[in-house]
Amino acid sequence: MSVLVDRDTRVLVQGITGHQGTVHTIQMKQFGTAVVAGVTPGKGGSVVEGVPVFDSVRDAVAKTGANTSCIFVPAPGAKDAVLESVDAGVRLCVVVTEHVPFHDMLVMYPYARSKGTRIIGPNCPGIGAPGKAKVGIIPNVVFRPGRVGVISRSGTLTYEIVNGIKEIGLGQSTCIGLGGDPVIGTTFVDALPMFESDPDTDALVLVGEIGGTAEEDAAEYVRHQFTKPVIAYIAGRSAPPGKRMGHAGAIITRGKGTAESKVAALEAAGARVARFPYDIPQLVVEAVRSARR
Amino acid sequence: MSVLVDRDTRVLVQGITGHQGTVHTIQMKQFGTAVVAGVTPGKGGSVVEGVPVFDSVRDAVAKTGANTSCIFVPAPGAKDAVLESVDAGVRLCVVVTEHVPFHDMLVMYPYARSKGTRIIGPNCPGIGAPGKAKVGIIPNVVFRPGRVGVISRSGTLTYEIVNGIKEIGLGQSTCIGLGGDPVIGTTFVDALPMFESDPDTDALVLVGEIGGTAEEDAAEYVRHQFTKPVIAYIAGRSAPPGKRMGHAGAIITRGKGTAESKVAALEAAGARVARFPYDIPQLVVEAVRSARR
Amino acid sequence: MVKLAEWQGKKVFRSYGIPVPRGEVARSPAEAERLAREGKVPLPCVVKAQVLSGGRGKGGAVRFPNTPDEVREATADILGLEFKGEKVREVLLEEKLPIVRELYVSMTLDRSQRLPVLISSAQGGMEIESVPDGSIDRQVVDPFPGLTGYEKRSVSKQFGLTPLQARSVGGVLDALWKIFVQEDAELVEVNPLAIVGDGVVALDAKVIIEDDAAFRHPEFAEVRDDRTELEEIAREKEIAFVQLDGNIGVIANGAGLTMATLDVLKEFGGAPGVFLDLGGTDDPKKVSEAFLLMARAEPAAVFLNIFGGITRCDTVAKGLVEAMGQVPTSERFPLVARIRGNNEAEGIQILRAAGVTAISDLREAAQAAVEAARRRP
Amino acid sequence: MVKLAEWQGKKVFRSYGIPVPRGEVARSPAEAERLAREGKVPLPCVVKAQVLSGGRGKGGAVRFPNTPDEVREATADILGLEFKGEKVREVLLEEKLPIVRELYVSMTLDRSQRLPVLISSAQGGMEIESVPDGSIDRQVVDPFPGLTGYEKRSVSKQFGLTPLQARSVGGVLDALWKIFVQEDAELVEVNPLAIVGDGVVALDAKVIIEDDAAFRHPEFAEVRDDRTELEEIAREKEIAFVQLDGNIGVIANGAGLTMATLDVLKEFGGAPGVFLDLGGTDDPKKVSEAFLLMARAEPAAVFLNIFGGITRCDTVAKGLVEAMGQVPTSERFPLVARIRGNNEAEGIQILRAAGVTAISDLREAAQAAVEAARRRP
Repeated sequence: MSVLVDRDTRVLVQGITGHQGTVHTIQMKQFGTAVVAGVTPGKGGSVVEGVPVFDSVRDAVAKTGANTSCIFVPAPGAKDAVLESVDAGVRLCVVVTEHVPFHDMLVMYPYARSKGTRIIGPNCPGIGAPGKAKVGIIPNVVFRPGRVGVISRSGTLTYEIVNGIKEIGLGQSTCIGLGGDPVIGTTFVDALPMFESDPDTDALVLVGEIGGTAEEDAAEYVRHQFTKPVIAYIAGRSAPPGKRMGHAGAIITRGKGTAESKVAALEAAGARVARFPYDIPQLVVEAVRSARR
Repeated sequence: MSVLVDRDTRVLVQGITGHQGTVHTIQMKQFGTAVVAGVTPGKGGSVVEGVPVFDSVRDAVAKTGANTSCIFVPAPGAKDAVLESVDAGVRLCVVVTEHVPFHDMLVMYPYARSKGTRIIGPNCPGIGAPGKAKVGIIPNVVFRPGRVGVISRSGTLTYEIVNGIKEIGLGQSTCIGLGGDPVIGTTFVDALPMFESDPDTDALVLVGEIGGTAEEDAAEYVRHQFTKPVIAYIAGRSAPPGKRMGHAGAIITRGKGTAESKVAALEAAGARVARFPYDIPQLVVEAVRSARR
Repeated sequence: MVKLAEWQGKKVFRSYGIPVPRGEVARSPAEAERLAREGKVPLPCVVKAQVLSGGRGKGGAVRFPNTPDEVREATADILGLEFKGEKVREVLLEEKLPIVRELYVSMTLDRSQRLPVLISSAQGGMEIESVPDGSIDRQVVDPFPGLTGYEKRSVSKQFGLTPLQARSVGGVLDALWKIFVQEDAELVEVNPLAIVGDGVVALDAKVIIEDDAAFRHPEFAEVRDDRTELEEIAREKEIAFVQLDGNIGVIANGAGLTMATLDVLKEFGGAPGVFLDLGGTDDPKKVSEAFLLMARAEPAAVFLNIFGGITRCDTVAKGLVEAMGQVPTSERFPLVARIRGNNEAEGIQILRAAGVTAISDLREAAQAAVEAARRRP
Repeated sequence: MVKLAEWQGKKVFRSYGIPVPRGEVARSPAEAERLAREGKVPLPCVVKAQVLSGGRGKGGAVRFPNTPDEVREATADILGLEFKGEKVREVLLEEKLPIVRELYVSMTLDRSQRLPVLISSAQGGMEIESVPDGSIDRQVVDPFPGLTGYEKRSVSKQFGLTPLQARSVGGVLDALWKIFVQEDAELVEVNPLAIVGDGVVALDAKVIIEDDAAFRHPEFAEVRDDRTELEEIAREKEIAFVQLDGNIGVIANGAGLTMATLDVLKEFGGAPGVFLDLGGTDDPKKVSEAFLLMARAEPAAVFLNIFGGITRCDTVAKGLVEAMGQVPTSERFPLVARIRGNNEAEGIQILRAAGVTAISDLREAAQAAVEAARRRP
């Protein structure tokens, strides 16, 4: 087992004929993912890297049984791409696209939820479960099969941390990059129960950032309902209030969303909180060890 | 047991200070219904027929534990009244109001559904379960406790038929007038499973009309999933195509929605179809008798 | 049903950005000729009767004049026509466009799915009822996200359009959706939607606003001139007025009961004529008003079938007897009344005392009404 | 962040039907005087600096002149001011209204609920951050039905309004909701919303359009004059540019990695200055562009921290070395580079050969960068 993706995952790539779409289709296939279809309106009938391209998601689903979409469509079309997948019965949409207006998410998130489709992202690196499937853009080299779960609001920092877990000799069950935008389809609180019930996950690494209260909400969940060891890291301790730190999600406003508040909440919930990203692997090793006792 | 309402039903009346609201509050109370609150914005603090009036549904629910709303608010405000009840956690909204634009229903119906609230109506007489509770405007005199369920798209015709069941010496478990508008919150197909699983219902009377395909859909359900005897009547056999027969729902268009099609579908599904309303009671008696054998 | 005339529908289309031909409305042959002469409408042009019923093409109500004189003549001819009882009072003069192909698109309500539906067909120009089902595409539209890009692309693919044409059709579909929602439409239909060069143009416009939402659209209040006087009075009193072919007037409360009443009358050989549906109410005032309205429709006999919910039958009966007194003796007609509910016996007594045939049993009452109508000339 | 000036926000308000005071913008004392003299703005009036930062009231940027001469003087005084580095280039002249009470309303995003939120307070006129939490009402608004009547009634009740005032506030709230959705706003704030007689008037307007949605609003493209030249270049190249107080330039890819890098630098006593976040990309071209942009910011030292996903490290290293060659020797600065990913060893070799301190370990790399900055004057 794993979280959200498994050997039955059949991926369709929306925007497969674009540069990013093509590059990551190759990477996903190299990972061992069943990429069964691509969609680019007007390019139906062509083939990209051995993957048949369709004009519509409905066609792609009907012909290939795709059940998961990886979306590289440029921001102005991302909402429509998600709606199309939702209406075609796709159960999981990983939106890699950056700069999707949050107003579009305010429409597609509740719509997808009402139809039973989960959105990961937007502006996210996606999901990887070593030995099973990868949907998104996390570099293949950072993975190694194992029993540590990772959920993160960051992109490259996730790669760094997942890589660190590999380098210390452990491996990952499932890694999810949730995306750093103000409105995301899946939050820590949404993802935690899946790891709690995943028999292949022994410990969870939670990578947060300043801004919002997603980490505090996660801490609340961890305190009451999560039984596995949690190792956390919060980026942005040195960020000044009121500055947007790179993307819209990471900002401290109205005294809320500080690293101190998040660290305190997570520690109070029993998580091991790393001061720096390079401290995480060792904390994971310790957590796994003490959990086994 | 009964369908949708029972002894735990706590009714709030939206628009209680209007003429209809007040008249039917009295009637519902005389039926034995627990009418616990009224809502009319700006009239909070007053009392109508012993029922406390609140400015908002949220207040009414918080103070009285109301879980069901009966809506008499004039058509322009009906949508807002339903949304207010849905957001306040009310589980069942009976919309008596006539002339609610169907475009408003296109908003409130999916919204209510997504929040787990059931709408009956609009333009409907509501629900009555003798000995338990009545939410709506079906005259009290037509009821008598018993084991026949009734679902109907009509108003006064329902009273006529329910009354006929009483006059032949039987009684009703629950009667629901679904309303005759083009878009209604609960259709035959939505209501049938509740009667199927209701241990207090032995037989079901289904009163349909020309227009739409709700009766054909019901027949399909009855054929495959409904095990109790069904007695049906379809009004409008003599109505010409293309004419709106009184309200927007009853119209035969594009060759669809004819009485013949509905009668044929119901007969094929094993229902006893009455040619005239006055034939129904005798068919019910026969159905109950042969089911007991 | 607030049904807009073609030129009114096109005005709505224009305000939502749907391309329509250049055009002007004329109410006399002279006016039409002047519009053509002054170049307000380029020649050759199209002259079309502005009536709400369909079938204009076959009825000679669409003409293609080439000169101002021909415009005058065509207008004169058309203004004399009548369609299903509706006199032509206006014509629409429009530029004639080089049409490549005619398509069909509309937005309406799918009742059983409880969702709006976008209907499209590559076979435009004829009534959609005549188009084979296999050539019609139906896509339900979820009101929350609204019409999506992929739904529009599906229509363009069905039509086999160039990218520029697809863009133009996409704009029309967006506008259809907006009109449907913002104008509370029951139906917004473009038939034909013509391909003209790289774009599309709406050659006809059918917009029906939902009656129940008319209060939100006072700008369309004037758009109802196909109603008769009695229909107009009925509408004001919120009584549903329906004209059938027979001679027995029916007054009942509730659409279901009304229809059941018609069914029973027919069973006994009667022919229902005008019927009035009071809705769910048994308000004695409304019953009396309906009675007086019915008197003006000159029925051979009237069958009144009211199931009382709130009001007592004797109250309704008294009101009815009072109303009867207001009808001149010469215009009186036989009345069979069936009023069920509280105090039924008292009600029957009052009616019978006033000379009304009052019967509780629906079968018997219907037979009596049919008999009464038969006895009249 | 597309932050509209007050007068621009009020223009938006006006177009959505929110009442605002009569007013005119002036860019010189003479223009202001003329507007007052010609009666375009009735006297006595209000003159307000048009700057994007708050705190104008305390800074003398709001004045209440009574005569055209006073208007000229007030404008001259205000146009000389500077707020947080932003020069005042425009003033807004407005009629002075008889204010009964000042309220607060705004619409923004509640991130944790993933819903819009309507914020209201009867204590308007001061910054909402200073209002006690108990005096602030928050109602989330579901985007599907949109703002409802009962939510508006709740605000009117909180404010204690007359029916006429409630109607006026209801109109303002409807407009707030429409602006929020249709203009893709992050924040629409009216503070104060003044009660004037039977209605309300928006005395100030704060409208912030979401950057990611700016492509849908070309009309606001000009509204960005608070950006420096470097910020503008960064924006065009889609690089996030943030100015902090320190002297170590940071280039990284991804917000999380960038922030982690700053945290580590601080831990070792460094002071991060300008930082550039390339987003999730490791595109060598973008790395080089960021490097050249950073060179223009004159940092004491630069720490480059790129985690490679797709591109090989040697490709990124080569591009970087090439870009270094384009910086004049006099403007060079010490560079510490950490490039992780495929072909890491080759990348490090290329960088070291070019005289760059290349280190894989984040701790060591950060220490080296701090050390390098410390050695510079």
